[in-house]
Amino acid sequence: KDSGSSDNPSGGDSNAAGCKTVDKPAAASGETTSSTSGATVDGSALKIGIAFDIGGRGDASFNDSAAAGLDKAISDIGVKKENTKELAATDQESEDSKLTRLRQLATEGRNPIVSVGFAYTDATVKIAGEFPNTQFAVVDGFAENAPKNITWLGFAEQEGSFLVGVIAALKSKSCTIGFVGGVNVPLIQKFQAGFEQGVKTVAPDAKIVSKYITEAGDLTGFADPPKGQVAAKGLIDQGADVVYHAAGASGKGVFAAAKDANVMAIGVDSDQYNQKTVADYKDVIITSMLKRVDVAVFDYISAVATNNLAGLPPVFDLKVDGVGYSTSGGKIDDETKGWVEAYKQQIVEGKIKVETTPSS
Amino acid sequence: MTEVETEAAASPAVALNGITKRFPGVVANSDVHLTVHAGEVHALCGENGAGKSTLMKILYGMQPPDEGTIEVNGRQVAFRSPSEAIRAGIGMVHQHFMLADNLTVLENVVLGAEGLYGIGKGARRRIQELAGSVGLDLDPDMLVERLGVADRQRVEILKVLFRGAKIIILDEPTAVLVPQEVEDLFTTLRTMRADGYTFLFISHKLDEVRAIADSITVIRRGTTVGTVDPKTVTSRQLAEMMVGSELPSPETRESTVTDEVVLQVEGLVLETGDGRRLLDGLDLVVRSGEVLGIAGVEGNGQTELVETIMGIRKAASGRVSLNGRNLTRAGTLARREAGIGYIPEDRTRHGLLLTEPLWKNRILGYQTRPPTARGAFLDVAGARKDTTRIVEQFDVRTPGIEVAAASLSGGNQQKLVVGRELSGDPKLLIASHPTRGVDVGAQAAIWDHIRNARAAGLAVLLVSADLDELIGLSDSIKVMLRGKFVADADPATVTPEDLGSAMTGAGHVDESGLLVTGGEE
Amino acid sequence: MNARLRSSLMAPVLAVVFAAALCAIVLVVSGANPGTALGAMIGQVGEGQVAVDIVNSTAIYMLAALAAAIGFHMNLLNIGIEGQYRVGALVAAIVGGAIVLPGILHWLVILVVAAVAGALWALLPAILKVTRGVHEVISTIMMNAIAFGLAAFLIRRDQFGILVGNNVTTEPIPTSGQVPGIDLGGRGTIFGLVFLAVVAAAVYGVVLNRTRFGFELKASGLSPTAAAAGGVNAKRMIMVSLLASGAVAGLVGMPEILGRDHAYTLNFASGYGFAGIGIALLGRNNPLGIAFGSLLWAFLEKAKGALDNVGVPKEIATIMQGAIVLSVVVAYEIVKRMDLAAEQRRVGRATGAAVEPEAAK
Amino acid sequence: MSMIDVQPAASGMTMTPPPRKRRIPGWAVFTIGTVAVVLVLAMTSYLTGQPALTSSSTMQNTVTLGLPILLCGLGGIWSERSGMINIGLEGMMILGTWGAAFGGYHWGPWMAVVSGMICGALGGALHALATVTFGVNHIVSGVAINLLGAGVTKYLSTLIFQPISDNPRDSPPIEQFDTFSAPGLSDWLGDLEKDQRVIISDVAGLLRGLVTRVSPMLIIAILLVVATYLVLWRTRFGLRLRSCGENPVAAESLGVNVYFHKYMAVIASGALAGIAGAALVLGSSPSIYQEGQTANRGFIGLAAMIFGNWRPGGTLAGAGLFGYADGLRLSATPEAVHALLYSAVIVVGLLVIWQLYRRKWTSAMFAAIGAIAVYALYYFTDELPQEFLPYTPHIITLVVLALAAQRLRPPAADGMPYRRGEGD
Ligand SMILES: Nc1ncnc2c1ncn2[C@@H]1O[C@H](COP(=O)(O)OP(=O)(O)OP(=O)(O)O)[C@@H](O)[C@H]1O
Ligand SMILES: Nc1ncnc2c1ncn2[C@@H]1O[C@H](COP(=O)(O)OP(=O)(O)OP(=O)(O)O)[C@@H](O)[C@H]1O
Ligand SMILES: [Mg+2]
Ligand SMILES: [Mg+2]
Repeated sequence: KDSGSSDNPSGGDSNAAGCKTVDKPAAASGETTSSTSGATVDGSALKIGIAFDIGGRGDASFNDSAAAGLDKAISDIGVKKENTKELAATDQESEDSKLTRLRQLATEGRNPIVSVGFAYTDATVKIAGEFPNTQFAVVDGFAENAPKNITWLGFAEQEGSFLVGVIAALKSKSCTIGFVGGVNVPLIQKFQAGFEQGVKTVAPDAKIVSKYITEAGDLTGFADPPKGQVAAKGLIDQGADVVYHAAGASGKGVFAAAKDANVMAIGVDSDQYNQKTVADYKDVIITSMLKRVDVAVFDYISAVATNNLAGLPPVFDLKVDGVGYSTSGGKIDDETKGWVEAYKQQIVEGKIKVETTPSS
Repeated sequence: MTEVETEAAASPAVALNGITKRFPGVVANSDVHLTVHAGEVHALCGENGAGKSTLMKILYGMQPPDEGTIEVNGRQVAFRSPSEAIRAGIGMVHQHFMLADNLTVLENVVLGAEGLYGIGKGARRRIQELAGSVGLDLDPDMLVERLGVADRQRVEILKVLFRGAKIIILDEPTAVLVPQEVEDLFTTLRTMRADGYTFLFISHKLDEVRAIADSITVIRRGTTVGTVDPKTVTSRQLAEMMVGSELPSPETRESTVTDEVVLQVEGLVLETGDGRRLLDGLDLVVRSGEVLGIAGVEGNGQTELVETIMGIRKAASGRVSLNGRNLTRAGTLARREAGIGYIPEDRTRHGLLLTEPLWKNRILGYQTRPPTARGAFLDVAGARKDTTRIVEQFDVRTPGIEVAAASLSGGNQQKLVVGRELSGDPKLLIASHPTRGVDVGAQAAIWDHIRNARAAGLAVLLVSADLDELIGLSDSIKVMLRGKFVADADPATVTPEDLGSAMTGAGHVDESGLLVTGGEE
Repeated sequence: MNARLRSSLMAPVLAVVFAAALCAIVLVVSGANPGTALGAMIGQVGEGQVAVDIVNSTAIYMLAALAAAIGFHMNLLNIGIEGQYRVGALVAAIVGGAIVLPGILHWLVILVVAAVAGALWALLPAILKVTRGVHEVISTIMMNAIAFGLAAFLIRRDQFGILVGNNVTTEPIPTSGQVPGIDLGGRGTIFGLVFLAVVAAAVYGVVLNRTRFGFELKASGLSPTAAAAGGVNAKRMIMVSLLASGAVAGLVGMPEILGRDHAYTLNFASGYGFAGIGIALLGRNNPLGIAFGSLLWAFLEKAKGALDNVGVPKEIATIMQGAIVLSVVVAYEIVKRMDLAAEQRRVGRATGAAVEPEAAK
Repeated sequence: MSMIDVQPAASGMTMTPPPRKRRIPGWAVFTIGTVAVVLVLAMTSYLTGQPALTSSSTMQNTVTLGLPILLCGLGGIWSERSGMINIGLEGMMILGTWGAAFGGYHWGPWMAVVSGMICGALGGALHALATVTFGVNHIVSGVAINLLGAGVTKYLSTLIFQPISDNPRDSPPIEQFDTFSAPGLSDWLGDLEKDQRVIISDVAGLLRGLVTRVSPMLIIAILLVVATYLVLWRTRFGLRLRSCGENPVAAESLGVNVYFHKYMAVIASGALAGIAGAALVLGSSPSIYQEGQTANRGFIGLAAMIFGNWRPGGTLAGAGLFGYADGLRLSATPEAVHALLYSAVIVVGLLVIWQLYRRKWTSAMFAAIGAIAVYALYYFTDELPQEFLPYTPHIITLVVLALAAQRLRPPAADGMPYRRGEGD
């Protein structure tokens, strides 16, 4: 019988000293701006509709994060729960199911309507045209020449990923760092690009190995923990001792592989250290890249309530805390934090521009 | 078992009393009475569809009777499944082989009777013990698909013996056998009869029935007409009991053979994937107005010859021409269009689309020409009209041309196929077992049609296992053995026995290749 | 013929009763009122553009089901429709976006490209089946998976993909290549290619029942041996029918792409192929049956959204689809058996295969 | 009149059947095949410098990913050997994943297997009811069961798991099996593997993958392979079951209860698919039911079964192929997958030699051209397009089938409708 691995996940089996890093950047100065100011907002008149992506509320990920934004609006700015309506997409549905869903919300007089996921982009463009007096927002969406009543809630995932890349470079002993992507699509490539850039910026010599579970079009890559585990294990076998994943539910397998091999892992989207389903592996999760869909949704609702859509940021990036990193679990020491904050400052100030497509 | 045997002397082995069995629309058996004594071979005769098989299936527990009682060895029984019949000592060899090709001989034999000797060594030993008594000499671990018909028949009997059956039903066991094989089978049966086995024997071949049976029961239209003694009854009388009319004969009288060569086959070779020769350099000529008969034990290449001439199989070498036109490279459809009609040996597998209505079956093989087609389109009206003609002209008993072919009886299906293949003025008719499994009435009708077409100049290549038919219809006969023609025979002089021995390679031929008739010595 | 009419009506009626009963049980067990649920679903048809969506989906399902039915006639199970329509749609979108031709010609070319691409994706399984005897089920399952690979490869940004927001699409098809629909204003737009499905079904019906090709196809399926003896070239028929099936499958994505999306995107819907197989079997491979089956399927698919409104879990709709498929086929089976017995009774009476006991005496 | 004797009579009465080729027993074929595969991989690994091809971790991945496929494939064998096509394996497997999560959550991993099995068997029973009793087309019923499986589990997990896991698509994690290693053996093999000696290290690597951190699931699966073989080919029940798939009318005429055996077979098939679902759940970390997690593995299982010629050993090989290829491309570098092309060259090269030996010149020539083409592909490229890598096993399957399909033999009555008392 095998004993469970219980050693402290401080690094791989190598006694390597870690990466050769560049000089530590100057310490961060000043505070970053916070998104919404303290002005009181009254949302009690809003009838909000929200169209979730596959999974809907309770998926412990993307949709839940959007739901949290809505919940915050209910608790903080007086949106009435009975005035909200949630609908969710199903597997393999066709475009007109999305159209119907949005149209139903719009016909019922919901305003604003938030669609969650870039798959809603085209549908929202179409429906926004049909209902010019209703406000729409699409999380992760973007299209050129869209109607004026659509707000794109885009994120600078690459910037958040850059920061966890910095952490990975500093934490790695073997100086080999892994990335597991769920499905090889542009959105996930943004995570990979920022992460790689972050690692390389700190440790130009670091080796980065990455793997996608499936290719574009085959969404099972986001829902296959065994394959996530095998992929992560492969990267670990290739020497990686920090593995970052952007693989949805398959990420559970990535954590499992990290725990098995006693290496470090980095979560994604929400603070996975605190997530129930991966509680068994929390001690290997050193940080998570946060994508604050909740912040975006909440800010958007507030902006609609105050009729100040122009005040919303064009993308939710580091500057507005639309992305970030988590420190739960106490694996990020002050030294590391210093590095990260310094880079954050540089990105916010525009000194570093983070790429959205991987170099390789 | 032993106590049953002693008891058997007193009570009959099988007594069926007042059996009635109805199927939707048909009364297959009505008030049948049949008594079979222990240790006898009891034959059952009757037209197609008379209800013989049904009666036997009832006795074997495959179908429950609607009325009537069954007694086995004096004890009344009511079988709900074949396994109960088997337990009572009854075995049945079915009209159609009941073997699984992809299982071994051993597996086929022990199936359902694994309890007796297990499925391993014990069973193998038992099979080897029994194999001798049915003349079977092969490895029990051989796959059945590799066996020829006669061996399959033996495996069927072996199955019955293996189960310790004392009362054995044989439903048309000789339909696929040649005279010598039939004789071998009869020898086996006689030996076994002496050992105390009881047989119920079904056959359409009345001579055979008289040769083997101790008593004969005739069934007509589902009911027993009477039981007769084979020593006193003639075949003609038997036939009259069966159908109430005279036994027809296939004789062809005056020759209509002309000089005009219709079919010419030269050096035809057909090979299996691994290079074995199924057809080994065959030459033949059929002239206008001539019927050329091919005799041979099943499995010696007749099927392959016919299918190669039809283009269903691809010859390795050789030449086939029709009226001087080279058809060697043509496909089946082109050959049919060139004027070949084809009555396949197995109408249900090769001749008909069973679930389709009759008029659609008329189109099969004629999908490119009038009256059933116009260009790329079917001529539905034409097909219907011509089907009606066939139904009338060939006396196909059916309520209409819209019924599925499957709901016709076998004989009527065959008449439909013959009618279709004689439509469209063929120059050559290839007829494989044209009357197999067909009752005497329909048989005579089919013979008449072939004879008339021949008189009108049709060339016919006839393959048949029924040697009387072959001798009666043909103008000349070729004997086939292992893919070669080994002898020619003159139907005017040859006897079925001579032909039979030539078919197994025991015959003698003179230097011109003609079979020497009048016995082997 | 009266009996025929009666029995052909009886199957669907029995099926609907069967299916309704099954679904009602499922609903009641889950604590919902079947009446409310059904009412909500039917009510949904009147909402917004749902009715039009149903029509549009029906057309798509019909194409998929026709593709499956062509194979079924020859006892070929083309599981590969899924991959064939994906490849057909992608290649057609790429070609359509790359060329400009005047009006009708443009989208005709796109349709032909889609059909050819779909057929080509069926070519390998067809060749393997004919030359090597590879079972088409396994080869098409493999081809479905590989189609995803091909799609991912072709839509790469260094191939034919362009990035739009977080999505990747092909070059949009210019207006000349877009098929105009019937605009019903607030009710939505019926895809122009709905008529493609209708035409396809009609052509299918005629070809199958009225032409030599259709006859040979059916004959090969019913009895390969009899077909061979009747001069049908089995290998050719396998090739032709699999390719034809693939070609029709290639068209499955076209109504959406030419009528609405004007490009192939990462969101391209999947699952039509499997639905098509189910519907073809529901419709007994018969064009009218397929049309009705598609309509039923589309209704369930589009109206199930309404279940959320009345507090019934939407998953019930999937259960209902399964239950309906099962109950419909069971009903067909029962009616078929009754029919057969009736026909044999008829034949038996007409031919007097055996006389009644009284008459025997 | 001189008489010429015709050939003497044949020993039998009919044409003698072709001389029987000696049938090599299945286990021998399997062993030889395994050895050959290992040798080819070892050679490739040595010649291309890609130890990943034969590493213990690759072997473990093969096991992880291949197990559910193997179990599904076994399910397929049971059903199809009795003549029932089971395209509903995917749906039954989905039911199995749900059942396993439910049972596992309440009563631990062993009950996860049992309850997965029961749920799968229920799916099988439904399939049997529709196809055997009502005579529904096997494929329609299978398609319906796939729909039902997905629908029912979604529904049930909303109902039962969501309150515990706060997520309608996930179950709460369940306890996993403890894994076992053969301590001395595993380490010794590990040392051998590290030595990088030709063949020895390769074999050691593969073996080590099999004896290190073994889950009871693997042992169950291996036992089920053996049990499937023994039951189907060595017992009377199995003989009867197979006879239903070859010639049900004959079986019926010998007193075999065909309906009963078909029912048993299809239910067993569903049970195995359910165990496959359990294997998938227990093989994931954390072990949970998760919507969509089967990801068409049921269909792949069916493919593995056909690949394996409807036999357990062959199915094992097929599942191994899928597990290996998928595991390799997920865990190894693209170069390692590329090296498989080299294996292909070796295999085709061997084929050339074989064809030359059999004096089949044209086949040899075609094979040689193929070998050169594949070698050229290997030589001139460094990586295969990554989009196609996930489909490596699918492509390999197609190639293998193209080369060997003629040897496959489905049960004669597979998929045929059968009704009691309707044969003649
Ligand atoms: N399963 C069945 N269902 C309905 N009718 C049947 C069935 N089996 C047989 N019959 C009917 O019973 C009649 C007798 O059939 P049976 O097979 O017993 O004839 P037979 O005497 O054996 O004829 P043959 O010489 O052709 O073997 C047939 O005409 C047929 O109408
Ligand atoms: N399975 C069946 N169910 C119902 N009726 C049947 C069945 N099989 C045959 N019949 C009926 O039996 C009649 C004759 O069929 P059958 O094939 O038994 O005739 P047959 O005279 O025995 O022919 P053959 O000996 O050439 O097979 C037909 O009218 C048909 O309606
Ligand atoms: Mg009969
Ligand atoms: Mg009979």
